[in-house]
This record gives sequence, C-alpha cells and structure tokens, in this order.
Amino acid sequence: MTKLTVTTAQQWLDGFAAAIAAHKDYLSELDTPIGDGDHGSNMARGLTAVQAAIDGQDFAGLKDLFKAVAMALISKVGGASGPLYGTAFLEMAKLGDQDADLGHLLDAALAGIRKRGGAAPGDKTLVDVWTPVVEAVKAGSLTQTVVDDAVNSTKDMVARKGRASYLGERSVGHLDPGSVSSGYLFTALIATGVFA
Amino acid sequence: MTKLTVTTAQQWLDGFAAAIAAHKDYLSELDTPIGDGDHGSNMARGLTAVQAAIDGQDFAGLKDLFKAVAMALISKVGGASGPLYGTAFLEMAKLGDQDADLGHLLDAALAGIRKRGGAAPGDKTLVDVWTPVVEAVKAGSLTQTVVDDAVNSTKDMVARKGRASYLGERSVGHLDPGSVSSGYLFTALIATGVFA
Amino acid sequence: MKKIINDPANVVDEMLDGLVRGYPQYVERIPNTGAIIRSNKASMQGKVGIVSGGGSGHEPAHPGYVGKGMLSGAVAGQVFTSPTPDQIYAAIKAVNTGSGVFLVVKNYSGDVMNFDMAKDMAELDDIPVKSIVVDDDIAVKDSLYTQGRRGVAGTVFMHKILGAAADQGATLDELDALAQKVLPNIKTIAVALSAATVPEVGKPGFELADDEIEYGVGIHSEPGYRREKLQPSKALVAELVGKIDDEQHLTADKQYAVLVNGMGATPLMEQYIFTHDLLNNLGDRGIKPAFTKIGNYMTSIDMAGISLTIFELADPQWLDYLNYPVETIAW
Amino acid sequence: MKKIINDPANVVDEMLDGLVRGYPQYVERIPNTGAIIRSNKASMQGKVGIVSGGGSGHEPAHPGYVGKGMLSGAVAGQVFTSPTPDQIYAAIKAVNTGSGVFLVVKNYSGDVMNFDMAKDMAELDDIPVKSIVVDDDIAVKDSLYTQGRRGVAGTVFMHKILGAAADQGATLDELDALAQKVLPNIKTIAVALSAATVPEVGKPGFELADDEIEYGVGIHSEPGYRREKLQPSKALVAELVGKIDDEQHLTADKQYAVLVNGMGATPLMEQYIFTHDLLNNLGDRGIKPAFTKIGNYMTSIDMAGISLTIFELADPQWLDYLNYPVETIAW
Ligand SMILES: Nc1ncnc2c1ncn2[C@@H]1O[C@H](COP(=O)(O)OP(=O)(O)O)[C@@H](O)[C@H]1O
Ligand SMILES: Nc1ncnc2c1ncn2[C@@H]1O[C@H](COP(=O)(O)OP(=O)(O)O)[C@@H](O)[C@H]1O
Ligand SMILES: [Mg+2]
Ligand SMILES: [Mg+2]
Ligand SMILES: [Mg+2]
Ligand SMILES: [Mg+2]
Repeated sequence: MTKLTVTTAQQWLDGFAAAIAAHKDYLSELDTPIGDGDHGSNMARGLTAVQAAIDGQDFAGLKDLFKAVAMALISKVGGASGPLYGTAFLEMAKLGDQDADLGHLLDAALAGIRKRGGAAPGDKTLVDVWTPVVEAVKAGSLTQTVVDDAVNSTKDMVARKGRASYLGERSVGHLDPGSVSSGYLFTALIATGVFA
Repeated sequence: MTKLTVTTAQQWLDGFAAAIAAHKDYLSELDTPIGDGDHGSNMARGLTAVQAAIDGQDFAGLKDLFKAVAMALISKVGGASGPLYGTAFLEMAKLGDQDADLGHLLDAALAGIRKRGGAAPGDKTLVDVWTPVVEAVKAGSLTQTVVDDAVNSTKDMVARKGRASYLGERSVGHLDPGSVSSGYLFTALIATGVFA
Repeated sequence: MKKIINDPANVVDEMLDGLVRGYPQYVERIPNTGAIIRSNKASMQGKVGIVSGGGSGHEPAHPGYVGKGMLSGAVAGQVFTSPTPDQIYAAIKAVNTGSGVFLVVKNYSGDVMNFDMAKDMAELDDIPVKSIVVDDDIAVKDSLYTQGRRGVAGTVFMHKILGAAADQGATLDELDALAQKVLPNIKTIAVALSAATVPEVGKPGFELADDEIEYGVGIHSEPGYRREKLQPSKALVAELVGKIDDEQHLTADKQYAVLVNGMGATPLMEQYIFTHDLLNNLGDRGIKPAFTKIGNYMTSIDMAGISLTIFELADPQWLDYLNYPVETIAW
Repeated sequence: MKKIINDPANVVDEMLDGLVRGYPQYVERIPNTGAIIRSNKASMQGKVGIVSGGGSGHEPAHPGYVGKGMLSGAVAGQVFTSPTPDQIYAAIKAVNTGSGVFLVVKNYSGDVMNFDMAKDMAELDDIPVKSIVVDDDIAVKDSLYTQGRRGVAGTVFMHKILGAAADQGATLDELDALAQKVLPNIKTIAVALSAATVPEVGKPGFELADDEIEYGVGIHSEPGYRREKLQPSKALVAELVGKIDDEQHLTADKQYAVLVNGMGATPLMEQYIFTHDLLNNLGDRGIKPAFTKIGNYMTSIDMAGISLTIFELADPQWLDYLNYPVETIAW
C-alpha cells in the first residue's frame, strides 16, 4: 500500500505543471494531425490555474487539495481534457481524507474518467495510459517503463473516441496527445519518490 | 477636308477591334497600378460586341453604323470607358449622314466625351489623346507621331479624373490606359489610308 | 499569421466584448464568463430556454443566434475548445424562467462532457434540463463503437427549429421529442480550399497546395476524406450532393431546406455561384428547395471553403419554424 | 487563383442566378440584365423607388439590400465595372410606380457616367429621377478639380436611410434633400491585409508582404496612402479613427452610428476584436455610438481587411431610419 500525503501530492502537481509547461508546444503538435492542435494550450491553461489555486496554500487534507485542483481544471481547461482530468481529481477528492492509498485513489479516478468519456482500453485515449498504470500501482510495481510503454502503445491504435476517431484508420501511427500528457502526470508521480 | 465612308469606317473599326484584342492584357496591366486592372477586358468585351453588331451588316450610312457601334459599346462595356467611347460614337452618329467630314465628326465626339466625363486636357485621361489628334485632323496633319506623342504625354501627368486621380501625385510615371486604347483607335484610323 | 488581433491569448475575451457592446439590443455577457444571453428578458418569460455553444472560431455561431425566437444563450469556449461546465451552467441558470432549459450540443467529446457536467450541476439546482447532440457531418463514418459524427453547420437549423418552437410555448419534453425527430433529417458535408489558423497556434491546421482542395473537412480543420485538384464549382456540388444522396435518398416528392455555408474566408460571390450549381443539380433531380440560406453561418475562423447542409422537411411545420421571425444578430 | 467558380467569364451571371433562385422571397432578376429588383411589388406601390448598384464583387452589396424598407432595385455590373445605362434604365422602369426613382451612385467616373446616361433615358420616358453621388472614402484627398472621393461602405447607411424614408412615403424631392443632408456626415476609411483577386485577372490587385498592411485602400484594390508593418488591432483602430477625427471632429455631445465592415476574407472574429478596440477608443473620447453594425456589408471580393464608417447622426430621426425594419437578404 502506497500512501499519498498532501506534501507529496503538491510536489506531484508541481512536477506535472512543470512538465506540461515544458512540453506545451509538443502536446499541441501531437494534437495537430489527429486532433485540433490545442491539447498543449488546454493543459497549460489548466495547470497554470491549478498552480494559482494551490500555490502557497495550506490544505487541511487531500480532499481540499484535490477539490481545488479539480475545480481549476474543470473551470479553465474546457475541451475533452478538462472534464476528464477534472473528473479524475474530483473522484480522488471524494475519497481523499478517508483513504490516502494511491491505488484506491487512482482506481476511483480512472473509473470517473471512463464513466465521463465512455472510452474503453484500446480506444486510443488517455484511458490506455491510466489502465496499465493503475494496475501497476495497485500491484506495487509502477516503473517509468510501464508508463512509457503505455504511452507508446497508443501509437498503433485506431482511435474510437475523441477527435482522432473522425480519422478512423488514418489515426494509426500517431501518439495520442492525452496519453502523452497522462504519461507526464505519472512520470511526475514517480519523481516524487512516493514509490521509493 | 477628309471624308469618311461607311467602308472606310468599317475598316477602321475592324482595325481598332484587332488592336484591342491584341493588346487586351497590356491595357489591363496599364490599368493595374493606377486603376482597377480591367480596361483591357472592358474594351475587348465592347469591341467583340461591336463586331457582332456590324460584321456582315450592310449599313445605309454612317449614322446607322455609328449608332450600332455606340449602342454596343454603351450596353456592353460599362465602367468609365463604356459611356465615353459610346458617347463619342453616338455624337458622330448624330452628324453622320449630313456631314462625313472627319474633322467635324471627331470634334463632335470629343465634345461629347468632355461633356460626359468632365475632364479637361491635362487631367490624364483619353481627352489628352483626343484633343491634339482632333486638332491635327482638322489641320489636315494627323500622323502617327502626333498620336504617339499624345499617348506618351499622359505619362508625366497627375491624374485628376477617373480612378487614377485617387492616387494624386503617385499617378505620375504611368501611361493612362484609356489614352493608350484611344491611341489604338487613331492608329487604326491612319491605317485605313483615309489621310493618304 | 496575419490577423487583426491584439494578443492571441485574448481573442475570445475581446471578441465577445466587441460583440455584446456592438449589439446591446440583442445580447449581453455574464461577467467573467463566455456565456452570452438574450438582452430581451421579457421574451424568455414562461418559455423553455435554449442554450447552445461550443468552442469559439465559428462566428457568428453561436452568439449570433441569441435573441427572441432562437437561442436564449450561447456559451463560447476558447478557440476550437469546448466551454467549461461552470460557464454553461451560468447560462442555464440565467435563462431558466421556470420551464427548464434545452441544450444543443455538437458531437465532440469535449462539448458532450462539458455540457453533461453542466446538466448535472443544473439538476442539483432542480432546473430540468434536456439536450440533443447534433451529429450532422456525414463525412465521418458512423458507428456505435466510436465517437460518431461531428456536429457542424446543420446545428444552425436545429437552433432555428427549436427556437421557434420554444417561442411558441413548446414544453421541455416537446422540444426533446422535436429535436430527436429533426436530428436524423439534417446532413452536412464540406469542402475546404484552405485550413483555419488558430491565433494561438499561428499556422494553418493543415496545408493544401495552390491547386488542391479537401473534401469532408470538419470545422476545426479536422482532415477530410479525400484530397484532389481544384474542381469547378459544378463538380464540387456534384460530389457533395452525391455524398448526401448516398445517406439520405434525395427525391422529388420530398421537401428540403438547404444551407450553403461559407467557412470564413470564402466570399459570397463564390457561395452564390455554388448555390447556382446546387440548384441546377437538385433541379435535375426534380427538387426545388422550400427554403434556402446562403452565407457565413458556422465558420471555421479564416478557412476557405463551403459546407452544404440538406435538411429533409419531414414535417411541414418545420418550414414554418424556419420562416418564423427572429430578433438576432446573424440568422 | 483558388476560387469556387466555373468559368471566370460567367461569375456575375451565375452569381446573380444563384442569388435570386436562393432568395425568391426577396429578389428577382430582370431577364438578361444584371438588374435585381424587389419581389414584393406591393411594397413599392405609391413609393419612390430607390435604385443603387455598381460593379460586382462587393457582395452582399448591392442586391442584398433590395427589399421592403430599403432598395427597390440594385444593378450589378461586371466585376469591379460599372453596370451599363440600359440595365440601370431597366431597373428604373421596373421599380417606378409613378412617384419617380432615386439613384444612389458611388463616386467613380464609370458609375457616375453610366447612371447619368440611364437618368437621361428615364427622363425621355417622363420618369422623374434624382440621384446622390456618395463619396465617403476620406483616404482620398478631396478637391474641386479632381474626381473627388470614392464611394465605399458608407453607401450602405445611405441605402438604409433613404429606404426607410421612402417606405414611409417621402417624395422624390424630400429624398433628394435628405440625401444631400446625410452625405457629408458619412466618413469611411479602410485598412487591407491583402488585395482582392478579380476572377478574370487571376492574381491579386496588389501584393502585400506577409507582415505588411496598407491603409486607405479602396474597394477595388485601389492603392491606399501608407504601407507599413502589421499592427495590433488597437493601433489600426487608432489610425483609422484618427483620420476620421481629422475630417469630422468627433465629440462627446454628438450621436454616431458606426459600421465595422469586413472586406470579404476577414473573419468576424477579427471584426469583433476590432470593434472592441474601436468602442474603447471612442469611449476614451466620451462617445458611445447609438448604432453599431459589424460584418461583411460592402466587400472587395476576397480582400482581407476592414473598413470603418462613422456616421454623425446630425438629425435624431436618422437613428429611427437606421432601426426601421427591413425585409432584405443582408441588412
Ligand atoms: N471520450 C474520451 N474518453 C477519454 N479520453 C478522451 C476522450 N475524448 C478525448 N479524450 C482524450 O482527450 C485528448 C484531447 O484533449 P484536448 O485536445 O485537450 O481536447 P479536444 O479534443 O476537445 O481539443 C485526446 O488525446 C484523448 O486522450
Ligand atoms: N471622367 C473622365 N473623363 C475622361 N476619361 C476618363 C474619365 N474617367 C476615366 N476616364 C478614362 O477611362 C479610363 C479607364 O477606363 P476603364 O478602366 O475601362 O474604366 P474604370 O475606370 O471604370 O475601370 C482611364 O484610363 C481614362 O482614360
Ligand atoms: Mg484538442
Ligand atoms: Mg479600369
Ligand atoms: Mg479543442
Ligand atoms: Mg473598372
């Protein structure tokens, strides 16, 4: 069982925000051939809002922290990624103060994402990163390789949800942008040392 | 006194139409820096209509011939050149059967042009070609040099009428397109041998 | 990128401000949101509110359709990005006068999810909300297992029909039934001559050569189904009408409304020529549309191109709805 | 040249056909002419007819303004070429119901001469005709010895004012006096980001570099007064308002109507942003326009750019005329 604390969670979010800022243009470029070219700006707008909402704040518990994160994402990102990332943090907020087990938290987040977006594994969405990562966290075996493999696995998939689905077979050969940003989320989580 | 006959007039118009067809693009190019780039197409549309109206027709006199020409020009050219060239031939039609003296005919045409358009010599319009040419015809001394000099004289003028006038001083250095097409008209007239 | 803007990050905010300040008789903005609602509050009393919206960049959609007889509110997101649930919710609350609110959503993951979340919020407030997800773009293959088709210019007809019905007192359930019945009758397909440039991106969504066109593009520069050499208008019409005919067999004994929609940079001159060829093509099939509209109604910023919407008027009342008077900026 | 057309020589003919067949409720075409007249004949009975027109390429001008409350007829010439007198005369005859006809002419040599000749023809038929020559473009230096200024987008306000007055029964003499009084109050100036491409020419009227704009261009790609690097919208507004202020001192104690006019390829997004900056600029001068209109009203085919018209409402009734209801395609 891997416990998450408010401090670690804040570190996690800082790392995620930094990664998004660093890769903003790259994420939008990924979103260009198979989407509408805005995933980087969407996420950057969202994480800027998240940082404004949590920076220098003292949160009593994970519940308050995650709720603030969720509200910032939901009200600032828009598009597909806003409700999805927002829902993920909202579901974690719901569990937050009773249950700080990372496996449980991420499990609830993924269930929320799947309910909100209706995507299943294999549909070439961020669900394809979250599913193996959450499995690995629950099994106590999350590594950077698990994350990277999950992100790369979306390259050969045919999109069935999101804008990329309009391309059908022609979506093959491109990484899914939401999966790449989710990869940064979990890379940032590993970097906190929470699994060490 | 130089007399014009129906046969010579038809030759004249054929020569004019041929010159316009050959220089259509050049006239439009001249109209581009100081106008709206359509003088060639306007004149070509008009002369095609003129040819359709007179080709193979037997005209009883100059009056009928010039009236047909005027109507074709007036109803097909549009723009500034349509009413101007149209008025010129209409005025000549008015005199046509009583007076076939070229000097008188062209004098009436020029008066019509000046009345219709309000331009005076020096305003960088086709009036600057018609004025010296009509003088020369009346004096029995029209030569190709008179025509060419008149056309070229428009180059250094500041336009005060027509679209080129919107440019003010910047119209200097460009030939006036309507003057160039009028140059073709008088070159075609000389080519009929009427002055020989 | 050559645009009349200031900071690319502020285009939506400045544009909405310009719009509501220019047209205060029709619309106002809920402060600090992208929610544009009717100024004529009396016209909404006792009626079901109709709220639409989506990413910006489709002007005059959607604020241009807000006004008596049409939308009650339109929520604008960032360029090509769905608006957020809190802003949609703000519009719902503002236009609800007790009879509930009907949402017109275009079928994009983002729009569907954000409008769904707003609906959840409104229901917590006991505001009854129903919605329709418009998916008129036949360029996309449809399937149960995918996102399905995009919502594009045909959405404007949906606004018009629902707005007219709501203004005449239709209930939320009646609007729901009407929307469900109308939806399968609206089919749209587009051709692009050039892609849109999102201000924050700074370059076009895709590149077409000087003599190339692309059939089946979406309104966010989503790629289409075929690229080829530029064709005469007649041939473009034949291709687009043919595709619609494959979907929705066009026959002389039915009534149709058509929308010839410019994508933003295509002048009316070309749209009217396209219409001329369209009416000839339909005429050859024995069809004379009962209703025609030509202009920039659902654009894609500065994309050059045209979309064609054919709406089968399965119920004669729909024609009355289309002709029903409205007070809006852009219908 | 990338356009949705068939043969460049037929663009006007096909466009007018597409227009009248698409909007038979508003307009019809006098066969074999470019004259577009009102379908609603009853609306013209006993009223003075208003006829406008000019070269094509300015769509929706001028046929888009034909209808009850606005123009009775609009005569379309070839692209950027004045219509011929016989066609103008055909329109005059068709809309005259015995009270005479008023002509709205834009100040171009060609238009002035062709409309004059049509007037001569109508007078031979004992149809009383008067006319106004609109010359609102302040980019051009004015002088008694020259052609004077061009008629551009402000002409649309002239149509609206005269159309409303005619519909309310103004006589030919009253319309003449009204037009004379209105004219000096309308001032327009434009900025271009790119020039128009006339279909038969096949290339733009002038070339601007990727980062260049030109102030003061006309609606036929006539060159302007200054070329410079692309500026933010705010700066464009400052330049254009400044020029108008030089002409027509803008003061807080007067009422104004403004028209922000897209040139054809400039999307509404940019026009609304420009409007936002415009209203700020005027606001700083204590001015809040009493009437605003934003959109493509007097275009230059596919030119990118915007023109700004400021119309001083010297008579409060003019605002009522602007707000007077019309039945047209495009107002
Ligand atoms: N229905 C869905 N379920 C799960 N993820 C989705 C869904 N639709 C889209 N996504 C994810 O969202 C990403 C796109 O996000 P973004 O570009 O920000 O939004 P938009 O597509 O609205 O422009 C995709 O790469 C994909 O991973
Ligand atoms: N008021 C006028 N009087 C005499 N000639 C004129 C006048 N206005 C224009 N022109 C002539 O017409 C020519 C332009 O004709 P054209 O290009 O066919 O018409 P437009 O200017 O309407 O496009 C000019 O070069 C000039 O010679
Ligand atoms: Mg995207
Ligand atoms: Mg010209
Ligand atoms: Mg998006
Ligand atoms: Mg011309």
